[in-house]
Amino acid sequence: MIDIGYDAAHLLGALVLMTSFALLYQRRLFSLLNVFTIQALALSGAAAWQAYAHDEPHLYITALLTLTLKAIAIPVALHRIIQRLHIERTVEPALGIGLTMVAGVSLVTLSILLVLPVTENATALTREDLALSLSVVLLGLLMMISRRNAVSQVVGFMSIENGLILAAVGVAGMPLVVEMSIAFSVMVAFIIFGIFLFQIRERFETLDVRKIESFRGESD
Amino acid sequence: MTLLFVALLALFALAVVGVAARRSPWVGTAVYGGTATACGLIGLWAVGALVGRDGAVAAVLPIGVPWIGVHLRADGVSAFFLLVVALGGVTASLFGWGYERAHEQAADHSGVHSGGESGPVLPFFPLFLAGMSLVLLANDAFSFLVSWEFMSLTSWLLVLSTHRDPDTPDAARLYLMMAVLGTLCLLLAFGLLVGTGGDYRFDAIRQHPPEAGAAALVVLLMVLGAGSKAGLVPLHVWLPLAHPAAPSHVSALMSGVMTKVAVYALVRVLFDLLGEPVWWWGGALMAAGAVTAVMGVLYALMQDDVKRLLACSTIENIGVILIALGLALVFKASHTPVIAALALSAALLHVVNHSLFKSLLFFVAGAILTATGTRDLNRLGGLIHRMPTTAVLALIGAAAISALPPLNGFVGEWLLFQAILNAPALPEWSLKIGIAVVGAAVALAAALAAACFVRLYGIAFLGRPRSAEAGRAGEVGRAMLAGMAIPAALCVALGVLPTFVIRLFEPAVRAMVQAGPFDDRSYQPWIWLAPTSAIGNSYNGLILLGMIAALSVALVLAIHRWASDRVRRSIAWGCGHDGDDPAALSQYSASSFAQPIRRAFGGTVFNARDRVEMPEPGDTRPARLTVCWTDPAWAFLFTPVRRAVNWLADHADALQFLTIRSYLTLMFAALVVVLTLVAVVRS
Amino acid sequence: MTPALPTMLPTMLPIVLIAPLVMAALLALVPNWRLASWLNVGACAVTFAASLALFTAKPAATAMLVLDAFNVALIALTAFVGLTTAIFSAGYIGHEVASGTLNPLRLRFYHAMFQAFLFTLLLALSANNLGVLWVAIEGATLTTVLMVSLYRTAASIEAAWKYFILCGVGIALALFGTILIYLAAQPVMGPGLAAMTWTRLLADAARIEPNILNLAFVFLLIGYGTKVGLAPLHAWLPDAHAEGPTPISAVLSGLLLNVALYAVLRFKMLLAANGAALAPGPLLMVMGLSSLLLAALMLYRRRDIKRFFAYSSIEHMGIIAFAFGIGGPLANFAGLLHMAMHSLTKSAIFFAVGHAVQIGGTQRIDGIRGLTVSHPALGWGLLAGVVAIAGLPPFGVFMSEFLLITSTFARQPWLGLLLVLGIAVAFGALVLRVQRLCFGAPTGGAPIHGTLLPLYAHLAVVLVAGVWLPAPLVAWFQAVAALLG
Amino acid sequence: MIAAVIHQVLHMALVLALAPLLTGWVRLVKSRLVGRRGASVLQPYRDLARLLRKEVVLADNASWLFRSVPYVMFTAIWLAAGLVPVFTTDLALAPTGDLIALIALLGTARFFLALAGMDTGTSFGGIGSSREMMIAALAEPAMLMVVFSVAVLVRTTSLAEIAVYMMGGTVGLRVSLALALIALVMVAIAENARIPIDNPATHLELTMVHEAMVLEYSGRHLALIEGAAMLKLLLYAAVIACVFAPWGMATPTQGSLWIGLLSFLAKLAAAGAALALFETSIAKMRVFRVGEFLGGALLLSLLGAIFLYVSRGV
Repeated sequence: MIDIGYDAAHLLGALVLMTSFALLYQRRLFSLLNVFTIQALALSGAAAWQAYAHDEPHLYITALLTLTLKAIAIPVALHRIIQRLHIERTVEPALGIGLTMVAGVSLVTLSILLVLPVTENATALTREDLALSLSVVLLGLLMMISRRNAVSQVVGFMSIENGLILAAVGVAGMPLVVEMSIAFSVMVAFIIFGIFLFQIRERFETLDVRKIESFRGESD
Repeated sequence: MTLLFVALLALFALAVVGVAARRSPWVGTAVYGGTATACGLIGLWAVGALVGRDGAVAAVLPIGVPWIGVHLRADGVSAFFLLVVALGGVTASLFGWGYERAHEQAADHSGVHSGGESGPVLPFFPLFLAGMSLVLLANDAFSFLVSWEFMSLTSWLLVLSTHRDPDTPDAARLYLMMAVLGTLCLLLAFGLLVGTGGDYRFDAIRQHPPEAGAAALVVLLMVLGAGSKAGLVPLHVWLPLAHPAAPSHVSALMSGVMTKVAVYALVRVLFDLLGEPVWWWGGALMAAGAVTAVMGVLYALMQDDVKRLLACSTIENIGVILIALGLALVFKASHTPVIAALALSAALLHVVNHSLFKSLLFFVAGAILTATGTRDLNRLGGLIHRMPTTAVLALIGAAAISALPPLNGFVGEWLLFQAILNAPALPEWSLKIGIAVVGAAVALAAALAAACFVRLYGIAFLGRPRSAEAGRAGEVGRAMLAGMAIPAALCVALGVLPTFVIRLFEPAVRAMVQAGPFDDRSYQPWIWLAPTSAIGNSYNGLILLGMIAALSVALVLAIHRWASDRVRRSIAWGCGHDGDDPAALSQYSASSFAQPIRRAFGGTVFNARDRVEMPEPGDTRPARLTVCWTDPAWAFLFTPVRRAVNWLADHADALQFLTIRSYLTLMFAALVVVLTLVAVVRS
Repeated sequence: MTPALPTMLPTMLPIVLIAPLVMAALLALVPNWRLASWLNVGACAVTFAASLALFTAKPAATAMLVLDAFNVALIALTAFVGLTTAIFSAGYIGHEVASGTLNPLRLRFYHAMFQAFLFTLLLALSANNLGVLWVAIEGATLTTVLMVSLYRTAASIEAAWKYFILCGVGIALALFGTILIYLAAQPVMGPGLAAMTWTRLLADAARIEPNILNLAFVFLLIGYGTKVGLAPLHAWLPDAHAEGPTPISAVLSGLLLNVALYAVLRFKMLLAANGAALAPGPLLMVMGLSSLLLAALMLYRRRDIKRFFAYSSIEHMGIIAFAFGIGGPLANFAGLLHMAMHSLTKSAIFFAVGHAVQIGGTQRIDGIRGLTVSHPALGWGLLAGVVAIAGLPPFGVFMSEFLLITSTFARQPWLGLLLVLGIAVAFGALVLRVQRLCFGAPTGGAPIHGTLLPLYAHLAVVLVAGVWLPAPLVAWFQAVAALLG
Repeated sequence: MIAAVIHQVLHMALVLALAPLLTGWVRLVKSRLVGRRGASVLQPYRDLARLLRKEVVLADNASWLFRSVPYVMFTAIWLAAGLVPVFTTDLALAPTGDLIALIALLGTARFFLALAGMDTGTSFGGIGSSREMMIAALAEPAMLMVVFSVAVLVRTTSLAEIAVYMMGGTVGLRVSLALALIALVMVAIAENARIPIDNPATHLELTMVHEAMVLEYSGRHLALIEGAAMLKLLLYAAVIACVFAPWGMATPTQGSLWIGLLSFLAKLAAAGAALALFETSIAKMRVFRVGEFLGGALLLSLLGAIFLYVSRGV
């Protein structure tokens, strides 16, 4: 039972991490969204499995929220935004893909280095989960800084949130408050992102962050 | 102490009056009158404390650092410096009252409304005096530094009262910057003195003086911190800019009194708080003082602006005081307290002397400014005919600061030399020889100072007017004259009867070096200044003055009785000039007067160059002489620092204009670096 | 197994929290901006009065809320600055409406957000639960993002975008840190709320796995540190201050930074109580010093007056972080005092700057001159504010800097030198600017909108604090300083 | 005490009487050395008398300062001369001032004379004053360093005490004293406006120092200034004699006044002759080389002070 639980959780966690890597080397926006959907699905699965394995029914809610919001609603919305705003479909990486991958692997190594020696008292499952989620968070950040496109930055940001949820569900007995807040923040984040996307479109005719940044704060 | 508190509170109250009643016509009279009264009370209290010799009085107020409170204490040293502040305060109030009225009237005449022309002086003037007094009374590090910085702040605001002058903002900025740098040095010094315990009381510091290394650092920081306020070369750069920028009575206070508060800080820490001194502290102080004295007077000789010249001369005098302090420290370290007392007496006497004649001379500069509207020496001349009383008082000031007997400046110098001549009593070879060099520096500075003030007086008051304004000038009002007359009279009195003053501040000297300057003499005739140490050395200003007066009168009577007393007026012989050139261009100017000295000293020190533009023969344009020189303090210290800050600021500024992605990268990098650090440290 | 925590605080704390929350909802419905602005003031007054009542209460902590020596003064401070800012805001928006910069609909939103923002701050300060703390700070971010973009100008949108992205990431990292704390505490304290409750965590801190605490603190420091504005995480701060309405700049600098720092300090206490964890001091010191030095240099090239003072806030946050980093009773006391003094002083400066900008019609420093001549009350107020923030006596910042510098130099001379260097460099820039702002020939003659009361109220408090601190405040600060290690 | 007062009065009268004689003596020896017959040694007395009888021609814009300076200056120098023991050390004014006070009194005289030079507002007065002050700026410290060297040896700056100590013969020959003597002589030459610093006989505008300052003076004023200059020459000779060759001088307890007087006259004669010899054998230097000359004096005197410690651990 525990072995199976461990393996399944491990598997799903690893899947989330793999999709994080996959996100890093996507060159097209739509495939980026697709990979993100897979990540959300995997995460939702991990949450559901934890709920089942540890008998924590509130985690089902988390799973459901993740499924509906991140696997369905957000990708669909982003699809529509891309189409409606006629955004360039390819992603312009700021860092070479190869370099990004090397950096990603280093980050995962760092996470494992950090987590493995420190959680001697925690269960193996928690340790694994923590290492995985730490990697996902760091990779999400890497994603944000290695892309110039606003949509991919949004995806990177949400991939960080996925890492957080992965960590939260991995810890036994984490009160619901946190998940609610995550859901809340994701929702609000998305709304605000949406507002910004529209307004940025209104002002700058493009979603490319670089163009926005050419506007400097210190006008003279 | 009650009297003192009342006076201090009155000063604060007067500031409130100055703000609240700024529109009413009597406010100037009220504030300056009140300030003069309050300072008079402080002075009386100080004299009482010095004469009474009833030891130190102390008080604790429940404010300030919560677990410490504000500790106030007045011992002999505090009382002596309080007296200096009070004297300056009284005379500056008196002069300032007349000065401001004269300027208001001038503004009314010219139709420009004075309110829009300059910033407020009234609220900050009493506060400045209160700040200085509190520095002298503070008995814990916090109140000391608060008062110290408050003093800087109020004087900065006073400088800024002339903010419409084009030169003022830069001067004020530099001033405050240097003041704060100095305060930061003092903060560090007190940090070391206090240690980690957080007991900021001076009493606690006295009981646990720091060990040698920390004490050395404290000395260095104190010299930097107090030195920047006093005008130690090369930290003096603000002084010739800021002191002149303020209204003249404030300049007098800043130059004559505030620099002395910095001297007090040095005395308090080096002689009192740090415990037993080490000989090289004094050596360092003397070296710094010697450089300051000589450089200061050379700076003064290069200036064409009356007030700037006076400010530079302050640097020189501070140098002399520092030399005397250094000597006192050296002798204290070598356990010859009587000679230390002699040197310290010289220092303190010079403190009071300089405060007197420098106030007087700044008042004179203010009077000149009032009468002519200019401070440029090259636009003055012949004022002795138009401002006769001022001219007499200015002559007293110039003679006193040039250390001429029988005035007070000479007595200080004389005492200092008496102390210097005791150098052989010291065990350290480097000091014996070093003091000889320092003595030469003092002598050089004194001689150059005489040249400097011959130049000032000769150019401003003698000769023919160099501008129409100087030709139209008239004598200033009675209040201003009275403000000048008091320090002038005291200059004479102190020169003639120095023993009284030295006796008066003996408690201060005794508190610092545990001996008095006359301890070795069993009998001390009251008019003879005959300190301890050497045989037969004595000086008597009274007899000197009496002899000069008697001989002069006898001479005048004799010559007028037995020789000719006929006088004929004629034009001056000007080598072909008929003495009628209206611009008086053939006269020596301030720059030409300084030329020989500039040639002798300036070439190496200031890289001074004279450039003559001589038109072709037949060209009717006048020839022009331009003097250019660079200040080594700027060239080697301040300009590089300024450039470095600008360079760094330019490069750091790139951070303002990065892309969001770059900012995220920074954040990410910070996270990864810290995580890596944690991983490394843990394994 | 865990003793039941009382669920209600029998004090004014609920009023402190509920008043802004209710008013936020109410103000969203009030169409008249003039009425709304005074309702806003009223609500803040109620909150402030209730917060003063907290001084006398000694309630036990609940699972969600706590009131202790650390937060009671900060809550009162927050409510006070909220009140004065609301008063300032009433005059400020009058001018904005008159000049057509803002319309009533936006103002409705603005007032609601103002109260919501205050609510999140007060919640964050009084939270006893890590999750609640996090939610509150997240809420504070969201409300201020919206207010920064209030003018809908290109620059304000860009600033808000930058603010949102950077703080969004920061807040995500902070959440990760929070989860890690729970992860560390859960084996010791069992699953459930207890492992996320301050008071409980602190009591059991010694038994918590130190290695995870280290990791957690890194994420919390980087996360909340972004909101504090510590270099190199500060990039959002100057722009957000410069482009939003000035009352928001005042509360951002005066309150939000403090609250974020408060959160970091709470976690630092936890580490200090644990004992075995890595000392977080060096990290705070490095970030504090780099913030100080960087901001000091940045000050020299600023041409926008609000951005200028925003960098000054970074500088002071650096000083405060350094103070807590070096630790010890004196430095911690200095840090707490500096937090309070900076909050009051900087918001006062922003009040003055708000008026100055409206008079001059520009945020460019070059465009504002001679304020002491044209508007003496405002000019001298601004001057006093800058003098205070520059650390000159007799204002409160001097006392904290005095305590910090003296205590630092005796322990760590080199760090003391760096600290002094940073302060001196920053001071140079401040003097340069304030002299030009306040002196010389004046540029503007337009009358001042609204009252200068908030400005002078803050200055008065700072002035009094510079010479005299009330005994209870000292006792609180000393107690917290001891806990901070 | 009474004796001291009588000595003092005699002393003051004596220096006043002898000063023109010394100047006349120097001029006579100089003339003889260059092969002229020269005027009588009494010629300076006649010159002064003539000047005293003449009317004063004042510049139009001369102030009261201009008119009072001759008196002040003469008094200061006379008083200074009164402080230097010449035939006895038992002088009433001796404790009133020491060597330092003496230097300062001379400084006072110079200060006022320089001011007077600037009073009429002509360029010559300015030239003279500025050059005089430059020379003084170096000469005065050099002189004080000489004082330092001597005082460190003798442990006093009182001239009377120095003379007594030096007569005691315990000092012996010393390098520092030799250096100090050379420095003092150099200073004396500069201060008395002698060749090579200045030429007392010239009125060539560009090289004048002292004469440029007093160009506007005439009649009794000029007589006082000339007299003061003569007194000053005598004073320096007396100082050198008092410090470096005090032999023969009477003290309160021993020695004869007559011997003191005669020995003083002999010393004066020697000093005057030496000065004349020196002046005739050297050329005047450019004004701006004066700095180097006096800088040399200052360094020599400083060296003398430092050598004190090398030669004997004082």
